[in-house]
Amino acid sequence: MNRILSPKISQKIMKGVFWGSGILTILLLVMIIGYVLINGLPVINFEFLFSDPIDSGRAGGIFPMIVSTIYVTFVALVVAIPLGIGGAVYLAEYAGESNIVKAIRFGSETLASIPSIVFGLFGYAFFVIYLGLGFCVLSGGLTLALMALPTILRTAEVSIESVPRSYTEGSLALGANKWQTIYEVVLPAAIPGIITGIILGMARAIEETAAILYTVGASLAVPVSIFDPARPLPLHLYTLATEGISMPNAYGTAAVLVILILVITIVTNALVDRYIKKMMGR
Amino acid sequence: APGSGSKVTVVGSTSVQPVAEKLATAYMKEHPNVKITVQGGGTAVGIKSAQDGTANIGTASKALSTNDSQGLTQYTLGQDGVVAIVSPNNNLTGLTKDQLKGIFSGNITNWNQVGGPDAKINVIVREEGSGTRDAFQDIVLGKLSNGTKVSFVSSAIVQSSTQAVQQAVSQDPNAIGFCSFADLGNDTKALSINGISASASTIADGTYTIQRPFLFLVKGDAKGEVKNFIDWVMGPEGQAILTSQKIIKSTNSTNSTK
Amino acid sequence: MTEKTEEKFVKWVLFATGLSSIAIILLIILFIFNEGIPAITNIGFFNFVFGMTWAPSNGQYGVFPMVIGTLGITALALLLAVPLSICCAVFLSEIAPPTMRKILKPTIQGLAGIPSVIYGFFGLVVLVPFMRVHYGGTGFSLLAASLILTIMILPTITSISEDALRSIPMEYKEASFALGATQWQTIKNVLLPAAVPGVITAIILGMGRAIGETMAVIMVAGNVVQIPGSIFDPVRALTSNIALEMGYATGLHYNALFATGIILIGVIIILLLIANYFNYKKRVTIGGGYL
Amino acid sequence: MPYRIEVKDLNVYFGESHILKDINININNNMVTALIGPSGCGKSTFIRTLNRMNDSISTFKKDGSVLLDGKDIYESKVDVVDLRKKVGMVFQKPNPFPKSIFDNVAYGLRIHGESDKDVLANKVEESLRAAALWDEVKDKLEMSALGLSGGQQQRLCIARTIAVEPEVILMDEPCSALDPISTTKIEDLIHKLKDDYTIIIVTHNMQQATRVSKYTAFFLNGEIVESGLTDKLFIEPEDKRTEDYITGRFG
Amino acid sequence: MPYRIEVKDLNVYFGESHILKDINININNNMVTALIGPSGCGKSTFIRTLNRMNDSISTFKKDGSVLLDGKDIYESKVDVVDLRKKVGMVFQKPNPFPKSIFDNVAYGLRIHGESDKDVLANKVEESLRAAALWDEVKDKLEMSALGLSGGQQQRLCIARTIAVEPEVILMDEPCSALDPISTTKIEDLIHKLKDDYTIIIVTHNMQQATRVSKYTAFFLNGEIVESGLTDKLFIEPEDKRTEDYITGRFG
Ligand SMILES: Nc1ncnc2c1ncn2[C@@H]1O[C@H](COP(=O)(O)OP(=O)(O)OP(=O)(O)O)[C@@H](O)[C@H]1O
Ligand SMILES: Nc1ncnc2c1ncn2[C@@H]1O[C@H](COP(=O)(O)OP(=O)(O)OP(=O)(O)O)[C@@H](O)[C@H]1O
Ligand SMILES: [Mg+2]
Ligand SMILES: [Mg+2]
Ligand SMILES: O=P([O-])([O-])[O-]
Repeated sequence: MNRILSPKISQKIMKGVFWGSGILTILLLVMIIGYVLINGLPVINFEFLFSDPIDSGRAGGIFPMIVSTIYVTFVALVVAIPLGIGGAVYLAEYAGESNIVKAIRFGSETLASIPSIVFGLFGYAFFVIYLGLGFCVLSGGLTLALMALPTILRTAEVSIESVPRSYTEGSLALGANKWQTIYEVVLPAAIPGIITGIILGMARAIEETAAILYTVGASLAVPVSIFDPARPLPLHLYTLATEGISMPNAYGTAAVLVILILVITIVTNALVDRYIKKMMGR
Repeated sequence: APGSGSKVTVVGSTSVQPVAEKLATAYMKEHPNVKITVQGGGTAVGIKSAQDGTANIGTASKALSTNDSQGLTQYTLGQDGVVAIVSPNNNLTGLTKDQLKGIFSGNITNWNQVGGPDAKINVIVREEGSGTRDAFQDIVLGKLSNGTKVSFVSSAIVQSSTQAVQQAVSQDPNAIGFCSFADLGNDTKALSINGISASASTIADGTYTIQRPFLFLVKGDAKGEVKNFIDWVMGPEGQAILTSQKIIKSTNSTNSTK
Repeated sequence: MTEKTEEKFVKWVLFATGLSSIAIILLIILFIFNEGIPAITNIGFFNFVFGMTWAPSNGQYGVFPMVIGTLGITALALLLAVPLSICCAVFLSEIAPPTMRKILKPTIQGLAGIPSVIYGFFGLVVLVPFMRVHYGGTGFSLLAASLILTIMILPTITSISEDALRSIPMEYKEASFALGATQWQTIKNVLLPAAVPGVITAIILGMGRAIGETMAVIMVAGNVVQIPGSIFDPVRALTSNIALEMGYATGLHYNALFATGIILIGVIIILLLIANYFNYKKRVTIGGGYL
Repeated sequence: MPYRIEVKDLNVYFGESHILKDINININNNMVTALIGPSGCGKSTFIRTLNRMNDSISTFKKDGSVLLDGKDIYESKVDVVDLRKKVGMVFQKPNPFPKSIFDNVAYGLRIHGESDKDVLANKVEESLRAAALWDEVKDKLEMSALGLSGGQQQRLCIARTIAVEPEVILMDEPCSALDPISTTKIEDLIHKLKDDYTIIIVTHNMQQATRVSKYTAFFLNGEIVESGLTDKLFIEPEDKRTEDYITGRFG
Repeated sequence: MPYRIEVKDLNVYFGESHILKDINININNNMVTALIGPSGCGKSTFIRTLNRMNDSISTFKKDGSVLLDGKDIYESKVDVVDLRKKVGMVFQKPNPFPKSIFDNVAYGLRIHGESDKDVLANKVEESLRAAALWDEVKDKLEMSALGLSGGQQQRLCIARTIAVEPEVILMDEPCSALDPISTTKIEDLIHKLKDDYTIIIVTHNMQQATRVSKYTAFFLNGEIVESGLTDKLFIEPEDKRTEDYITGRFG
């Protein structure tokens, strides 16, 4: 019995390592979020949130951008969630380990690594020009959907695969067909992981600039129809910051975006936690 | 959609975008039945959109090559100066054009060669294709005797926007960069060139030579509401806005970068 | 609709959704190749891929330094982010007090939603000056880009790994504890092996994010086209090259940027093949038996 | 009277291992058949073959045929879902869904189209009563089933299965985690059910086999050594190995 | 002789539910104690309290004390890992790791520092033999443990537990999925182990309790109704409810 470290010592060390990485992550979080909020919060007030920008955003508010962000993200998720979860269910439950599965998986992984700028150009060439949709919420939303898709698909696939077999068998033995089993037992049990995928995919869509630069237009007006151009928050922020229009308002815009995202993730996670507690009896 | 009487789309250069938006807002206030949407994308997108008709008006922040301008009518909104900038902590106030050329082409690498402290010069430039960069390269670096352009020093840091260049320069006392006069902020210091500082008057009369045009591009001839808008922009109201944005009407027609 | 046709219908719909990601990637590749191949034939494949100079205004198009730049930035970012993220995932799922976890997890996920531009500015304003003061040079560097990417991919790897860890049946954990295993032994010998498929997916998605990130890298990497001598030298990534110049490029230059995209996709595919090789080797089937 | 289930020359393999060898057995309608045999001899594998539960195991291969009401259940045109609706199953390891107790029992009813609340509530109560679980859980029907004790989970799975009224019920050691009282209740249930259903039960308890079953089959190393009327098999077994096993003189 | 385990005024709650009520029991060294009682009465909860296995359930609360060798195992300075190394446990639902059969048994040895291949191989064989599983699996030690039959999994978990030689062994229905032969072998094992170990076994089988245990405690609705020498408890129980239960006249 010779080992370099006793289990107790390695437990202590590793516990330290885990706490260390947890704390390091917290520091990073505090640094980044703090950086955005400290610079951005002073700008935020009722008027900033609910009025139109004046003078390209040097003054006034960001109301049209908030609407645009919600609108574009909504379009992206409406497309990406069904495609992602549907694809994941197919991969995990229907397809076995065939070549088509490997191809789909590989395709989605490649898709996940395509630079956002290429999505932007593709969106421009395909949605804007080829399909003739023009610069609009729909073109931007569809482009973002493509970006969010692989994250949702692969994450959902993993969580569906890790649902214990005994649940599936229990359902099948009651005469449930495959789809009922998936819908009633497998998906509910996989929900926490699927939600993580959706949140990550949504976050990707909500923060993306390059992909919408060439697709959504950059109109300062509030978009009404999905064929109207729009200017989501990150694009506005990008223009404000990189063209030197107004750094304070750029930070304010960023802070609004960060708060928006944090509220969504915190609420969603709380719901998921409650759900797990209820289902798993833990 | 393009062509419909009361809707106008303007697409292209991100440098022109802010001022175009301002123009559009003011115009729509006077003409409530007209809707003008202004979008970014870049000068190349502006040229393409104008050529293929995706947009009524394309915008560009540099003089077009004859190839690019095929079939397009160009309207010059005005001139934008390009200024060399350093950190406020840098004691230098001006350089000669030759010194500037030496620094950006890589022949001068230490501040003590131009009267500063003994420190390496960190050169920061814009990306290939940027209107600002083109203008600066053409005018400051010039061409070799065989006609090819003189290149920037290869170790130069590349930043992709006016603001990023200013940020980078403002924090590094040994850095030097350049940016649009219209967008010059308070964190950096513009250098005089050959003793002349950039200002509305020196740009307008051409004594400050580093400048480039902002363009509206229309396929064929402007018609209907597009024409109305451009006429308005070129008229007194439009020009007043342009001037307020430091886009300067040239009083001397020989200084174009063309 | 009878139940049986419903089943078939569902299966086909799901199949179609699965195919959509292949269709999309093929469309994108087609589009990039369509625009990019002319440049490669014009410039010559060898000159393009192994050329050392990128000077479009002089008609020189060589991307090799950028291939190295992309690989360097991505590798270093993964090297930093993977251990940190996995440790953080373990921390969240096994060690952190529940209330801490409840706050930390959504916040980390939220980190994924902060715009790249903000990361870029953060890097430009905080990180680059810090590096300049401490390590000399301009501060714009491969290391700066990798550090920013590390923070950017942390949420992806951490959240997906954490879910993989938490979905492991409680029974395995109990069995290990009951044998007198310490928490770390249980994590190392039972939980992590069972979570391997999820963790690898997390890493692959994180790698995708790192390799595809554009805006933030542009702002901190310096974008000098050169093979870096050290991690403190500035570099240009393939993605940055496309984004930097696309707004203005026309003609051959425009096509050459798409050709850069082709090279990037080639690099991605090679990296994914390597990653998947490990993935299939390591794939552990949990829930294999019945009863 | 035709047999309800006829198994002919059934061989089952998991990958390389030959698990069931030349199984031939006929199962009567409205009767209880018990399967006995040492651990690992293939009883679970056998009953899982009767509702095609093994299909989902990738290494599973079989030859021979299994007829239900004269039709081969492994024919390609057979609808597995219909088959499993007819042939219900209680698994050896209790496997409640991560849902509430109520939803576990209502699950099968709902997927078969029942949505009326009162009907569901009645049926759930009835099934839980039959499985001798009602009194213990009637106040916490909304609790997660995963918080139940081992035996409670087992009874819940029984309730879940009988709720959908299959025609054939396969039970893989339904009483293994149960105390004598609950066991008696389940045995009573089996007695009641046998008039209308065909029941196959795996058990390690010889007494239980004699109490509940009319027919018994004795499995050993993947073969059926002997099968026949329970009374006869336990009193005067034909095969030496059967005798050794039931008298505990085995191995 | 001092008691090995002393449980004093133990009350256990899961959230709002009061699961164990005022439990007082002393457990002797080198002896087998059986716990009996109807399903859901709290037996599993009780033995899981003895190695602090319930700690990981977030709603778990307890008061009262559990002393092992005179020291309260719930005191803050107690090292839970050491405790569990001393107090081993076989769970009610077999829970092998998703690893090979060999690795399952070797797991505990490895984490306690054994890395010598021969020692591991010997110890694994010895433990599998003791759990009466060796003959069935000796040719497929590298197979996933999840491919074993229910009873085989249960024996594997027993082998896994005894391999690390804990001083106290808690067994939650170790024979529930086993046939009589395997059961006899496990009981023989228990007989052998009891000279060196303290064993607590939950069983639903009264015969088993009388066969293996010296002491028995009867649980009902979270309380210990009666405890004492097995022979006495089964022959002349003091409490009416005990008598009803063991004679099957219950409920
Ligand atoms: N995690 C939990 N949350 C809530 N209630 C629980 C939990 N675990 C067990 N219970 C309840 O505690 C009671 C006792 O459960 P326990 O598992 O101790 O019973 P048992 O005596 O082992 O029964 P069995 O013989 O069926 O295994 C049961 O009524 C059960 O529903
Ligand atoms: N998925 C599988 N892959 C490989 N072998 C398997 C698999 N499932 C079962 N086996 C093997 O098949 C044999 C029969 O298993 P089965 O589960 O049918 O036994 P059983 O009679 O039900 O035993 P028990 O009474 O212990 O539950 C066993 O030796 C087991 O190891
Ligand atoms: Mg079995
Ligand atoms: Mg129990
Ligand atoms: O075209 P610019 O962004 O460089 O002005």
